[in-house]
Amino acid sequence: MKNTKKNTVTFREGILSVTLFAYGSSAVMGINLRIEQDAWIAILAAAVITIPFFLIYSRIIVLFREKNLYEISEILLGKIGGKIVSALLTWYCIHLAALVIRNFSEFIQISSMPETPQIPIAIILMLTSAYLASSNMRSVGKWSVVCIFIIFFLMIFTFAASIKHFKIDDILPIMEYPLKKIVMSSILVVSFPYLETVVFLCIGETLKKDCKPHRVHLYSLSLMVIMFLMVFFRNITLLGRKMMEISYYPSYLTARIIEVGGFATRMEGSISLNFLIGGITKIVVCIMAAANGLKSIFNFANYRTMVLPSALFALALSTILYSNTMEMYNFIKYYAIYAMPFQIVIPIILWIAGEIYTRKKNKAPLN
Amino acid sequence: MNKRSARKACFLLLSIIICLYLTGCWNYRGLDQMNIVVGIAVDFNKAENLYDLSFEVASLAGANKESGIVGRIINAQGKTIFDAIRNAKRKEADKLFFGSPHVLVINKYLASEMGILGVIDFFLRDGEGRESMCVAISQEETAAIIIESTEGAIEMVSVNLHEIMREEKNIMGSAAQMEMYKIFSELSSKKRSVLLPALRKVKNGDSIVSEANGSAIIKEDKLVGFLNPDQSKYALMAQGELKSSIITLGLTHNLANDISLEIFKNKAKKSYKIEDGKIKVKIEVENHVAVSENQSFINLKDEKEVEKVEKAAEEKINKNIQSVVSTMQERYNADVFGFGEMIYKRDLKFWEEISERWDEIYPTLEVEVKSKVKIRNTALIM
Amino acid sequence: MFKFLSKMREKKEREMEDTFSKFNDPFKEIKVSTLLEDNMDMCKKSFSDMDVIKFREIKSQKEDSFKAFIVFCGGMVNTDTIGTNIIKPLISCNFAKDNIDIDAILKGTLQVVDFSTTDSFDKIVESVMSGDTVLFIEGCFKAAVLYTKEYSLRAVEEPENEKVIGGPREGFNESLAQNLTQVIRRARTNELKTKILTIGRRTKTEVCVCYFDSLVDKDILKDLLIRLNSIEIDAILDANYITELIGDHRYSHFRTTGYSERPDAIVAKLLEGRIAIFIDGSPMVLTIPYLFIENFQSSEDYYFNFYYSTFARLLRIAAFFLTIMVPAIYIATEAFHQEMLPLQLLIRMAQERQSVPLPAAIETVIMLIVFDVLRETGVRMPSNIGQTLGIVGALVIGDAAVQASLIAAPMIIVVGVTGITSLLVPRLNSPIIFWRFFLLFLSATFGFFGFTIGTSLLFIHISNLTSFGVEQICLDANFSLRNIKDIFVRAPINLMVNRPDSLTSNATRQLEENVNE
Amino acid sequence: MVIIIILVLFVSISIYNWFTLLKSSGTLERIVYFSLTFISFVILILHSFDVKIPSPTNGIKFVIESFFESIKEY
Repeated sequence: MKNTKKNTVTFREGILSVTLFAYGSSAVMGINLRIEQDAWIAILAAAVITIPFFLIYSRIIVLFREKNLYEISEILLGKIGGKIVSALLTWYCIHLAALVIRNFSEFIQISSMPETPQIPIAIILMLTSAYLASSNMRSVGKWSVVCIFIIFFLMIFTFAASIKHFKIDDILPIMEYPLKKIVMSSILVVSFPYLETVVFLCIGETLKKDCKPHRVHLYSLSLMVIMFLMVFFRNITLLGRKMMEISYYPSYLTARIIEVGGFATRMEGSISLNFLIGGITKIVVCIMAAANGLKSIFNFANYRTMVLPSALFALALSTILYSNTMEMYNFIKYYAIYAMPFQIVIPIILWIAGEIYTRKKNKAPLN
Repeated sequence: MNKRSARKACFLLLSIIICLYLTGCWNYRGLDQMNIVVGIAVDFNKAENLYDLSFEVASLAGANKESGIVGRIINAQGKTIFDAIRNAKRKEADKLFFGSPHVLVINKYLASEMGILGVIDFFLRDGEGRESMCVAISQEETAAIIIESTEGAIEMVSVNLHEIMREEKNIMGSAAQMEMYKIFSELSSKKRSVLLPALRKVKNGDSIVSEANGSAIIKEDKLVGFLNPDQSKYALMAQGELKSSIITLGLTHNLANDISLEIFKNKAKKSYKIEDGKIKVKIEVENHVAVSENQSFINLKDEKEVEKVEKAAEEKINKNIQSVVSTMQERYNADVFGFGEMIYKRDLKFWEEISERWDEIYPTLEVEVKSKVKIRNTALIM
Repeated sequence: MFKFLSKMREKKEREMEDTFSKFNDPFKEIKVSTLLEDNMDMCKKSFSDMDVIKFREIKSQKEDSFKAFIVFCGGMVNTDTIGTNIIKPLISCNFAKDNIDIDAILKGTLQVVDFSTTDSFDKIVESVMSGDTVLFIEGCFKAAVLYTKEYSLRAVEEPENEKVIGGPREGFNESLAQNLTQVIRRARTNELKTKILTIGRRTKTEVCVCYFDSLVDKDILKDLLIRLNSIEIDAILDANYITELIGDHRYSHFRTTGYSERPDAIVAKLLEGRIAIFIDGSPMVLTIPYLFIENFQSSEDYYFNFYYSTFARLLRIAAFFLTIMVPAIYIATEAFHQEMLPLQLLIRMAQERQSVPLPAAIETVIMLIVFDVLRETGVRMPSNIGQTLGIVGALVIGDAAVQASLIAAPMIIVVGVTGITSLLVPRLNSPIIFWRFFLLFLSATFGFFGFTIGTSLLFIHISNLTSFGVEQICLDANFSLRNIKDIFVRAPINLMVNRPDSLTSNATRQLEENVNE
Repeated sequence: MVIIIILVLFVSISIYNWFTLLKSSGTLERIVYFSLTFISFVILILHSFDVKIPSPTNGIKFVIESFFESIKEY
């Protein structure tokens, strides 16, 4: 009876779900930045770039407790401005969900089921996510706890298989690629998994009141960095840099060649579930955020009725996004720029406006 | 709310799945509808410009539970590798299944003229294929002959060969087993050459079987030559990749060698320095060994005598590695030890300067070999 | 859910007023008359065509004007009591017709342990039907209800379904009073509250809500009472009727109430702050709220050494997952991911499959159904035929089918493992059957991808489950030792200081003081 | 085949969701719900008939390329 009514997650669940969200599709797409052994620099640099933005996100949460980005923008930018911003953000959430659905259906088709068309795969992926999204946030919290344990287990398991082959030579020479290219790559990392967590702001009222949001963000950022570095080192050690470079799904390929004690080989079928649960989390959060957006644009009482239509729309969108896999990969660089307004511009505007708004509000009673 | 949506989602999924199930399953393939490929041999028919592939598949029909499973060969020709694989289906009711092939044997002419990367591309690309299969070069006229089983065989040849190559590294070290994905990664890194196992047919008792016979040198994806088992052992030792092996010494001027040393641990370190514009490479090899055979009546209780044995072993190793290295440099110009890669990793700028001329520089490198042998014990008796 | 509850409450209040007036036939309005003749006629009319009902007229030996008669239901009463304690004193009494005081008679003359008076025929009918004797006296406008219940009952014996090796052997039987006795005997304190409700329009079944006043969560208790009171049904014949009527998720295959036939188990649950519901006529006692982990707990866990109990509990948890996943995993590897099998195994399985006519997925479905048929038959059959069944199962299906190449041998292993493990968790029977086939279908269409999706759905479903507002899975990221003490492991008893805190208002066991010393 | 699956999906959604929706929600909610569902349905059906539908990806690419010329080379 006690904590069930509250649609909130605890501090640690918050960290884990944010991490899982970011880990989601990057795990399967791989931290594949076309800069071979220098990728780890990009991962770390990206984390440093991300920190101020994460602090801004946390500040927004602190300023407007229990409100989501849509409500905040309506407070700050007025009714019409707020609705426009909400519509943009909703579009971004749905688009992101569609991108992830497409990534995964593409991955599953290539990796294990070449003859199965993508639509049925996408449909059951979408339905599962819609089911979780229409449950409450606490179920998402539990889901992340369990999933992160599975992911960690598999990661450590595969990492352990690589650690005895690891040589420091593998990441030499440092900075082979020009600085410009490395910076570009880190911008990709910033926009691709890290800053996508802006979607969490769109759900709102998820974190328990006593948690400090900046700690949630920073903890999960460090977890993400650790996981991405582990993935990177594992892949480069086991696959070799060239093989890692040319594969669409390096982690999957790594799973294929791991052998344990000579009898357990080719476990990729079971290890790809690791990618899948990350992907589901990401789709779920996006759909929830999109449904929340629709709710605040049209002033509905409950976001749950909007879950299924947004999921369906994301599904439909995912089928027409790309005409082939290569296009999907090439889109990543465009995505970095495309996502900037949603990940950076809107939050910064809202933050500044929010600071001014709260100052004014605090002053008002004194006069 | 949850209740209702839960029910809904379940019903929904169930109905869709049942629908799918009734209308057919795309990727469902029964185990009974497949030929399990365990080995592949690739030849090239120059006259007709076709790839000539032989597959060893597990022959299930004749086998019963008591006897072992033998392989049978399926031959197919095609304009590309994949074409040949699909052509094989014309003769067989069941599709070929490439989930667990163990070896890929490549014809030596094909390897020396057309290169091996083209051949392995299909197997790396295919979702079903196995990146970790062993690649070997046939020393016989065709590759197909290697995986052909002889009269009275009780096991599949390819599985056997895979075991032989796998164990070779741990027991004799005369052939360098290498997985497909590693070959790809190594060959595409800086001007590197690799060693692959070489296979031939020999007489063994009444039958003719395949055996590992040293290594094939692949330079920039083309075969340039072979090393005999002894040479490849020292080549591996210089790379520090030997798991175990034997060094024999002849100390007392007998006709035969009289001491066997069993290697337990092999470490190698490469370094380079530039002196007067010349690159000097140093290979330091360290071996931990045990005396496992002593026909020479040398008193191994005496530490001085032991030191003598160590010295002799060190000299032998130095000499042999030196000779392998110079063969590589002068005869084949193949950088199997990864000197170029070492320079690239340590000093990127320098490498960029010299990488264009690496093929000229490599044969002129001064290589110094320094080995160290430590006798750990003398087994059970003195 | 708030909405749901408040709706329920409103509905209930509205209906409490007019419920009884609506359906309780003609007797409701009729009161006991002072004339014995009228009462007798009324009784005869009420119990017309009911030959088990006995009437006995009584005349006093000493006072002619004293007339009375008793009504009781043959077979449900103790005839000795009626004879010696009711009829005999009445015959020998000397009250006059005009100064009759029914209370004095009840208190002074009759020798029964419990009595009450009533003037409504409605009540009288109910009393007679439940084994009491009703006494009418000439000149009285009230009838006396005398306690004479006695009916034959099953003896207290060890429950068949929850046999244990260690621990008490007593089990509940079908009498509410006796069941309560067994519980009260184990918890001799006035903190143990028992509230009796009557549910069922026709059966008028007594349902007793039992809890520890100091431990129970008052919100849950209130919620339960509201739900019980809003039950509208003809008959309550077993505990499962109540389960299905008050559960949180009526259409889920998972339970939302616990049950046990063992008084010791019920007392243990009560002591954790749970509420027990006794239903007259059912040996099953329900407990709420129900946590998911209770599916894997057994009362025996607490009667054995904790190392062994922990092992057994982990085994049960593993068995649950095995029994729903093994067929699915088998199909996924067999039909989609053959490369996962080591070569030797792959070849052996392919060999087995060569001569088998059906696709593996359909074969699995058939075999699983066959297994369930065998199991169901075994349950319904007299125990001496059970052995024959075993032979049929093992020989015909196991051996002959494989010999005839109708079924592949690995399938027998898969079905065997699936079947045996399902027996380890009897409380999860219905979800197991549903999810097993669900996962199987998904795996047969999408391989491991489908399997993962199915498993995710299972997990989401379980994490959505609640029981009386309490989450069935309390999976916090804040895993503390305190929370897992009685979940995945069974901690030593001296360490189990706390009750599960989502259930109770008083989370500390009394034991703590002893531990601290 | 795919068309059948899509039809089944939408039919079952309509059976299990629309009726409850019709009973218990406002007009606007219904309009949004049905329009989104309908758009998705049309897109999916057209896609499975191999009708080329303009993808938002191309628009995004076009806009970004006209702002940042150099991205093509990266």
